Amino acid sequence: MSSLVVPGQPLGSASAYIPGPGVHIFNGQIIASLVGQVVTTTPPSSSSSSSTNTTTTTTPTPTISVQKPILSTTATEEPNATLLPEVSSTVLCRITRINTRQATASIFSVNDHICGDEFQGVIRVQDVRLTEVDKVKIFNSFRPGDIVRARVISLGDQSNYYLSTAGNELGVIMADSEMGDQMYPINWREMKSTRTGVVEERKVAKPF
Amino acid sequence: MPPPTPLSPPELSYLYTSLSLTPPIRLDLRQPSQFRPIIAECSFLPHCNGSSRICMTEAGECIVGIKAEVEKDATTKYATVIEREKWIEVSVEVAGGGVAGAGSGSGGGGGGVGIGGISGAGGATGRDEGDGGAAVWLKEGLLAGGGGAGAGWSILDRLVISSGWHWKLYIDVLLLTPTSHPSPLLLSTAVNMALSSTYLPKLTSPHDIDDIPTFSDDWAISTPLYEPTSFPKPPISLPVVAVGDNVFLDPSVAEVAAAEAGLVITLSLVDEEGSCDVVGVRSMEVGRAGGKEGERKGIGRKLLREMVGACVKEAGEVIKGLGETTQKQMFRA
Amino acid sequence: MPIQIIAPAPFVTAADEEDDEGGVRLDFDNEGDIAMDSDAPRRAGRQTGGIVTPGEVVTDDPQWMRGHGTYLCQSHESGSQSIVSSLAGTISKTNKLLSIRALKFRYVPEIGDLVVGRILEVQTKRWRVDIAAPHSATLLLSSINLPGGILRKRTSTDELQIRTFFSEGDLLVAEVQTLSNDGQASLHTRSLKYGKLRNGVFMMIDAGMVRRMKSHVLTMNTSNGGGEVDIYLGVNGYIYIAKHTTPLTESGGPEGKSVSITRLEEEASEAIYSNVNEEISPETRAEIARIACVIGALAKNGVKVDEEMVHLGYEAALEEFLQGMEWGGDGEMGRRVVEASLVKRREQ
Amino acid sequence: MAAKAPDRRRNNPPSHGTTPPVFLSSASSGAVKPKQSSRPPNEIRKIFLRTGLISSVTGSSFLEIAPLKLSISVLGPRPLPRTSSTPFAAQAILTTEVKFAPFASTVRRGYVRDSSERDLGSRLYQALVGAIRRELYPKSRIEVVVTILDSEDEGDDVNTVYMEEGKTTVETKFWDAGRSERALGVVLAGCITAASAALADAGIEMFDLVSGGVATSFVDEVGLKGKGVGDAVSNKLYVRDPAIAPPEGKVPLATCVLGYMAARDEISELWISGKVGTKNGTAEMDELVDEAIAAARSARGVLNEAAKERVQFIVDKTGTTEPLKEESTDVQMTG
Repeated sequence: MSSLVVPGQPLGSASAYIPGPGVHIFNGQIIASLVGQVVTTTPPSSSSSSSTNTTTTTTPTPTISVQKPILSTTATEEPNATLLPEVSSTVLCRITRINTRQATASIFSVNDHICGDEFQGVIRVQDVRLTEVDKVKIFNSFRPGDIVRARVISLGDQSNYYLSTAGNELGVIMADSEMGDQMYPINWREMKSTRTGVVEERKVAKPF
Repeated sequence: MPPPTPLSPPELSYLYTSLSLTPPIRLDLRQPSQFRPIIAECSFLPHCNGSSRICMTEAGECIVGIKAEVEKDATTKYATVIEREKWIEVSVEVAGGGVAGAGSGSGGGGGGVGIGGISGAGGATGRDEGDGGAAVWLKEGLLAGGGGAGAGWSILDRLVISSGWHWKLYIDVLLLTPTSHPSPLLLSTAVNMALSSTYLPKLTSPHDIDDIPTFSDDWAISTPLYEPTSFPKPPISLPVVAVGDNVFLDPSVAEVAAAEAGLVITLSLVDEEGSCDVVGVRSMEVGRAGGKEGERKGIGRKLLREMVGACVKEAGEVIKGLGETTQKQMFRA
Repeated sequence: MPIQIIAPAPFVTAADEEDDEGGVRLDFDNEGDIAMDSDAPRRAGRQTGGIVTPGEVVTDDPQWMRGHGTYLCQSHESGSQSIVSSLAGTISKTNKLLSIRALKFRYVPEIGDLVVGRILEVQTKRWRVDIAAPHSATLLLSSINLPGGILRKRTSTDELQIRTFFSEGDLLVAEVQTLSNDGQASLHTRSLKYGKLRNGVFMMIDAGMVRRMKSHVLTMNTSNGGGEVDIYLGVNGYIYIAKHTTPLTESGGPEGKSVSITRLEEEASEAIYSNVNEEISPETRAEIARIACVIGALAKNGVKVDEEMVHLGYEAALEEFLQGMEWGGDGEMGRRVVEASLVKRREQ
Repeated sequence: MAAKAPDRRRNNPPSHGTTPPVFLSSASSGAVKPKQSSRPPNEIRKIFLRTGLISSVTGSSFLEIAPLKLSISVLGPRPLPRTSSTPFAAQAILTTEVKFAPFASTVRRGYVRDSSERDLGSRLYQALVGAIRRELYPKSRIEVVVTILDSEDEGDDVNTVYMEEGKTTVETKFWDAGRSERALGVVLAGCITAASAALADAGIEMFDLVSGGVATSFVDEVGLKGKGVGDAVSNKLYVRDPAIAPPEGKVPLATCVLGYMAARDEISELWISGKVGTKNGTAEMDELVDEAIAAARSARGVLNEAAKERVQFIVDKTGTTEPLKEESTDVQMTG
């Protein structure tokens, strides 16, 4: 029971730990800023087994953080529930609009977590592909309704996050053809319909 | 009252460092407890029972008119608190179309004379605290702050005419400089002066008659709402902010943006020597309070004492000064 | 008394007359006394400082051309055309062009003006900047110096990082580069003289109170150990007063070694967009505040601000040794400083 | 994820519906008004506080202090509304909204927020805004929505004032000036405490929890009638978490409400209304503030436990790996 801390509760001296997520420093003390469990991790360079022991003088400074446990069936690696897209987070989004300069998308999942509200992002034409950027046509890369895996490259302006699909593992992961049936990827730039066999162009993500 | 556009980080840090020095350097070279000069005028509206006009360098200008109307008590023998509190009505409004394009977007464009946007109580969402709800705050100060020499004294008692009748006091504050965040000092000095200059006609009918009361139309024998010589005086609210360990009275907009804690303290004068009672304290939203790590999040006890102490020290002089100005102007006319 | 309560004063006082140059006389060139003798009301106007009001006939002499702030009107009796003022202000003439300069006006940008502005909004490739003009100005990403060398090519990364150069509320000094048809200004900071402002304080006065000069960046030696202080007198009435910093110019010069030049540029550029102030001593801060008060007092008392007046005003202020509120609004002391500095100027 | 565009104007209910929380009715309460308990003045009323009751929002809490019942939802961090007028926000924007249910007070309230509700909202904002680590949530907003379901307030018989007529001056027995401040103060303090719990439940990082405290100073009624009341400092009675009805033979002088961060010993929101003498400098105010802080500290104990309760439940249920116990975690922050 006592392993639970509340915001404002001191966890130790700031010199003894590196502050991780869920904590902050005040008056030279590490203070919890979440309700949750205290986790200390020692950098693996040292010999000690996992993180059982707290600071002894010899081990490198451990990182201390507070994690809020969440009710979920699959325990994932990111325990803090409130999430916002950050630069370099991987997101899943649905394309909502396209024009020649950019595709607008609605982000519904950040780092494998579903967000409560959808955030709006844009994929600009120069961020679609890593190479031959000049030849990219948004129309041949995305269509409204496509589900896309992308990376956040900038917090952007007041309304949009800037996304990029430059990278092999980034791009369309699910798409319907013009006829409305599902398609599967056949190479990095084409997808084929399951029913009609029609091939359409997309910026396809490399399947895992 | 944060400015419409935020100040740049270097500006804020410059201000913050200057103000937290010992001794602090204010940008206008004022002493920490010095007020900026104000231009004040009272009793200049012939149709009002009391009126005032205050002009400040930064906060702009505002006019207060007080009108008293005879009203029948809502309940004959019993006056509940709610009923009595309705005897005073305060409203704060912005005169529309004053200065074109003045930031806040409340002043209606063009050159109209009408009322553009309602600020204060009207516009208070969660974000604009501080002086949002200006009308609520002014009224609260009045109701709580009549209490000079007897805590039981209330301005409401002065409004009773006879059994079943009372004055209903309309205090209308008109901001001539469009802003969504009127300075608390501007509003409170204006209301203070207007109240000090308010006179009510003398009752000529007996007190204990339920009939419509009658009044003398001779203004020479009218009765003041606040006796000029005795000691409930209208309250006044002083804004005070803290930067580091320094406390500043009458902060400028930029100083508020750089401040870590702010209070608006309402005081009323209790005796001739100028000692005051605190009748209300409210937090004021300031620029640096919270959000970031390493900033102060609230007010410590010691700082609170210093802030209130600073106000208490100066308030007597300020209220007296305002009172004297009012008297001078009243009898000049 | 901690507070000064002033009864309202009637508007214009004779004291203003002393300030004989309140934007009036100097706008005339040397042959200043415009020959319009036939015009009686005009003459009366000129005696009180050459102020005309809307509707007032300026002249009916056909040799003059109609300029800004005037219109032509056919007189009923004589049938002759006369030039009538449409503004309240002073007459200015350039050759045969008659125009009226309003007494109080918003800043109208002109190409080449040095302005101090504040970022209002960050857009994809540009900023909107408040320069006290009727329209906000724009500053294109391509019109600023990018860190990492002056001649660096603009990349899409810069676009993503636009907020690291300037973000909302930031102050900058810039030059008006172009004007669009509707009078909207486009700024540039492509010189090391321009860019982000820090190490000081911002203040604003009426745009008309800053005299157009050859240079709007002054460096002043202050007393009391204040060191050197830079004053950016924006033509738009926005003023920034900061601790003097050695200008980040390419002082290495062409004869310097090429390696050091690039390094220097590298260093300079990183500092351009810093949001952190340098160490500023309390003495400097006090003097910066004093200069700000001087400029404020000058403007409030209707004296145009220029290099000379700032210097004289500062000297006068040092002599008067003012504290705090004496400066404010209609403070007597502020006026005294201004008068003292005007006297000084006459002596020179 | 549903394929349709999200509706941003309102908070959608979960598609499967919700089960409203059902609270056990305590045997004693009923239609009968609970009598003023004889609780000592330095003790606050019992607080019932629970978090995580509303599943469709990020965080929620429910608070009950004697007659006061309120529920709080925390939404966000969620994207800013997509209007062009919204400026870029480097820090999260906090909005607070306080609404009395129409049936929450003796006099029915409308559905539109009135000035006192807006005022409470802005006070709550002030109390919380400094405590939230807003810099961690750029370009987003956090909404705190308070619904007051039941409250103790104006209109009670106690507050009806009889006005004596006749004579030349009308004498009123109007000594209950601090009443509405007390009622609003208790509501505000409750809002602050419960909102902290809801924010903690939402997993929003905070520098410290904020707890609300109220205290009122009372003086003897007889003492007041005499002149020179300012000296009546001696028999001042401070009551923490005051009820509407003043103690026997006492009249209220001043009420202090504050939001207090116990771990930092800082006051985030302060509201004093009423007469506080300054004969001895700020001593009188200090006493009042100290009493309110003491009340806030007491509430903080409840707040801490309530904040942990839900997390503990999850920990127990999921059986997540017990993180190591820190040697320093035994520092308990109970008021």
